[in-house]
Amino acid sequence: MKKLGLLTVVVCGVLLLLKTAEFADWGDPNSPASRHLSPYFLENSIKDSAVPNVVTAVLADYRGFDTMFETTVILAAGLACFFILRVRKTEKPKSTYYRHVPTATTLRIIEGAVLPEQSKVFKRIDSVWVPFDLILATTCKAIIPFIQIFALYVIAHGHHSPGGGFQGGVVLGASIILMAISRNLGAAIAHLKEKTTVLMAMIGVFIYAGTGAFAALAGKNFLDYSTLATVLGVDEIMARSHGILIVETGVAIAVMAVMVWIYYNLSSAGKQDEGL
Amino acid sequence: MNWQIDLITLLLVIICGIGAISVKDLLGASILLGAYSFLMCVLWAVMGAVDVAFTEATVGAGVSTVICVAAVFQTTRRAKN
Amino acid sequence: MSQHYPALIIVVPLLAALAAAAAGWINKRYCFPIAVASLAASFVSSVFLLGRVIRVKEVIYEMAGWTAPIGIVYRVDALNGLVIVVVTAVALVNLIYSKSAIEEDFPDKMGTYYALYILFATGLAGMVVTGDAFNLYVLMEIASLTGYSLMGLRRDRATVSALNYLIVGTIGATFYLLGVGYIYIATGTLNMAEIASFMSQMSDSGSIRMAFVICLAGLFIKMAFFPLHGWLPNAYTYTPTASIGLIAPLTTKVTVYIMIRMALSVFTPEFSFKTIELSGAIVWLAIIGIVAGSCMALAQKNFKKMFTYIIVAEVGYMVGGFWLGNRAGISGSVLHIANDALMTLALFMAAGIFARKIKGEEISDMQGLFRKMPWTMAAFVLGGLSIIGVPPTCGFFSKWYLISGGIEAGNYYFVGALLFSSLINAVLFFRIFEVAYFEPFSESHGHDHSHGHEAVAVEEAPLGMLIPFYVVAISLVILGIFSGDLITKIIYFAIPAGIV
Amino acid sequence: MGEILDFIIAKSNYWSYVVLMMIGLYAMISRQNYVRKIIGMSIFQTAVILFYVSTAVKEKAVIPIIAHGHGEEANAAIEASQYINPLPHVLMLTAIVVGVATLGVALSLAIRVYQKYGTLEENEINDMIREQ
Repeated sequence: MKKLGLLTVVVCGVLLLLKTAEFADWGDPNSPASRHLSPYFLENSIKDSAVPNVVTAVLADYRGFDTMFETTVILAAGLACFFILRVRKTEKPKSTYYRHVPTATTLRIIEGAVLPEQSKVFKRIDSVWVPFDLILATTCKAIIPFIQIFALYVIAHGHHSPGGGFQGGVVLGASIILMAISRNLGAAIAHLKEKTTVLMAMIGVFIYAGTGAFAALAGKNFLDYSTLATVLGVDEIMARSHGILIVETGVAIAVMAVMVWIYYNLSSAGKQDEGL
Repeated sequence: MNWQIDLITLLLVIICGIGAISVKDLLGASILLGAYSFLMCVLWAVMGAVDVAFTEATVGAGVSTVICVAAVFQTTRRAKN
Repeated sequence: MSQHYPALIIVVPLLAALAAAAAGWINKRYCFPIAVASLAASFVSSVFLLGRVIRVKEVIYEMAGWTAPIGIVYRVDALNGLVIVVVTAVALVNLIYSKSAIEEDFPDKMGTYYALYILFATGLAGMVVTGDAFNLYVLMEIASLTGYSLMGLRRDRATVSALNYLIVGTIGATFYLLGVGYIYIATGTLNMAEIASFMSQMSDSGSIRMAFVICLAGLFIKMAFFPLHGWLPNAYTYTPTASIGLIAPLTTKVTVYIMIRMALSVFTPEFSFKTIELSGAIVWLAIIGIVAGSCMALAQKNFKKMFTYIIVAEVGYMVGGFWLGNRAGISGSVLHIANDALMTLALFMAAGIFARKIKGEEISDMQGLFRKMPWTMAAFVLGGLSIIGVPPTCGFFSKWYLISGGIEAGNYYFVGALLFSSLINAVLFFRIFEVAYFEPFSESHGHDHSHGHEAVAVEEAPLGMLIPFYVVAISLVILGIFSGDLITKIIYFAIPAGIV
Repeated sequence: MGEILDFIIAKSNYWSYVVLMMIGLYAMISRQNYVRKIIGMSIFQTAVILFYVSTAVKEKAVIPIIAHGHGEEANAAIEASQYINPLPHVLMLTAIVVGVATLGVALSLAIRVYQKYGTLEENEINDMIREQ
């Protein structure tokens, strides 16, 4: 197998390497790729939708249909991870662990014993013992709100600067994942339940597809944001701009929810009791 | 555009790529994959693809690495040969 | 509404997938009606779309209102008009058929299952109607990702074979993406029709040739063309009953359709058949694939595995017939996409019913099935005859066109391989019929033979499974009877005029 | 010397994409451990993204965000050659997403495989299947 692999790789590699000579030089402004289609986008994105970040304009408007399916791919991945991994009925663990916070001692409570109530003093911790790190926990707690605000900025400012719904959504999801890593999975799930993430994922994709369907119902082609003009009371160009913002919001919600959902399932192998 | 930076980063990316598939410790491999993604993101930022670099920084170096590490924790850390 | 048919085929199921997944968390009873209604809507719109295509030859739908090279357009002509009807029909019929199997296999994940099922169908339907090379990649990934998960949840081996399939499938899809990149670097566009218009001046460009080879390699991996078929038998044998009726008939056929689409309307027939001198080699690979697939099918004891090797051979039929490069061969190949989707569906529906009743998947377990479920077996015989290629069934007609294409091209080895494979199929199916007809049924194998035949009570498959199965089996005959019309009214226009 | 350097600079990106792709492909074919295969798959996909991004670069051009998008200068003519080609960037955003989605599904399948067989080595799993 190893030799076969090496042979395949060498043959493919040599073939591909030889053909690189045919390409236009790297950075050549006159290559067909730069001459044919992209000038239209660069010259017209402001005229068509008043979005200076051409990548956002192409992503959400000219090729918005691709992006809708990109969001669907993410949703499909979330559904797939859930479908493959999630187990509902889990046997109760033999023993559970609690930490007495003021003294930082760990208690192991065997089956049948009386469990202390969840309180500020006693906190349940994972059986795969993670050393309690005050600095880490406090820093993450302090930093998470700023990460989330930055994520919202990235989503909202995608028209003018790098970023947009997808990146913002991932950052937003990462903030929840950070919470799960720095404390434990239970803490994150207490903030954002699995059912909520699922519904948010559906709603996010629905915002995108629903905007498109609205355009189709209003008589224009699917995803044509200029139909929003009458609803929003602006001209067609600004309607496109706002339409992009709406769908980017949908993308952000869906991506954030699905990233968290995938993490919940992967880090606990579908049991969603404790992980990482 | 600095071609020196470009070449050095390309070299580092290739080294990280080879490292990620050859170390036996899978946790190390996951982290090297994260490093690989991050260097890739630097490379793209240098090439002017800021949006792609941003996405790769959040997805490739961030979430992918985390879920890779999570999966390694759920399975095994050692790879035989 | 009529101008929105191409969008409706995709968008209604997409929205329904969201609704079904959400319903799984709220009230599970709504999942099935939502799924069926959306796929039915999709099927109806595709039928209307085909009607319109027959009248106006080509329907173009511009997504977001942007015209061809700037935005993404859906372009439906006779070729994909036909394939889309097949895709949506198979998805709909199989969903109705597998309602009880889904309820049994995945009681607590029903909503997710329906959502994945619909998304898979959406991905395949989108791959068929899209007119944009990159959009096709995205939809291919939707279909693949959902496909892996639909496969991966049954018995022990299912996950391993799904993981292997995922790795191989990703290689295939990424090669396709790379091929699109090579096209883009040479032409600067992603719209299929526009690439084709550049092709006449580009045919000696190295990038385009390389793009052609890479795309084709990626698609061959995805469609399990010999010698890249290794992943298919294991992946399909261990797939859950409900999923296999969707995945097995459609994945390979849609990929074959994409190959035809790429060769005919992206790279242009001139380039694919003449400039690139690969068609001879591909036909030879197809010949070897047909013979090898048939022989390996003969060696199997497990009937599901046997069917999967038949799929490998059938892929050889379609690819080989297409690369003969003449009108008869290509017509046969396109007709065979439709026929084979239904035939494979019939086989795997039967396999699902058998697997439920006899709790085993060996051919020897099928003793006495004719007595136990005569109606099911009657339909199964119809499916088997169609695979073999016995006249009024549709399998005969596509084989007829393929063979006449082979004779026209003077490639008698291909003709020989087809006849050989038909012979093997006859042996395969009559072996099953023999076991099922002449050997007595026994609950516990090995003893109780002396009780005789009368003791066996008729125990048919539930009606919810039997009716869809009959719909498919009868449509095999109907498709056979009308295949002349299909060729002259639809497929004739699907093939560029330059090909004789 | 200068010519050779120019040539290397002009093509080095394309070469390294091929090298990276082959590293990934080699890992997917030859490595026995599934997690390593999956890591190889990730590298393989990223290599293609590097290829696309490299096609977008233009010399002496800036990132594709139109300067002075609003205000008085908004109506000034835009010279397309001043900006990097945005289309491959858009495509690659989608490809990155597809990459992470595939990674997630692959890893969850790998976890399932590990739960059933207690190992992730392909040859050991094949041996176990054969013994059954």
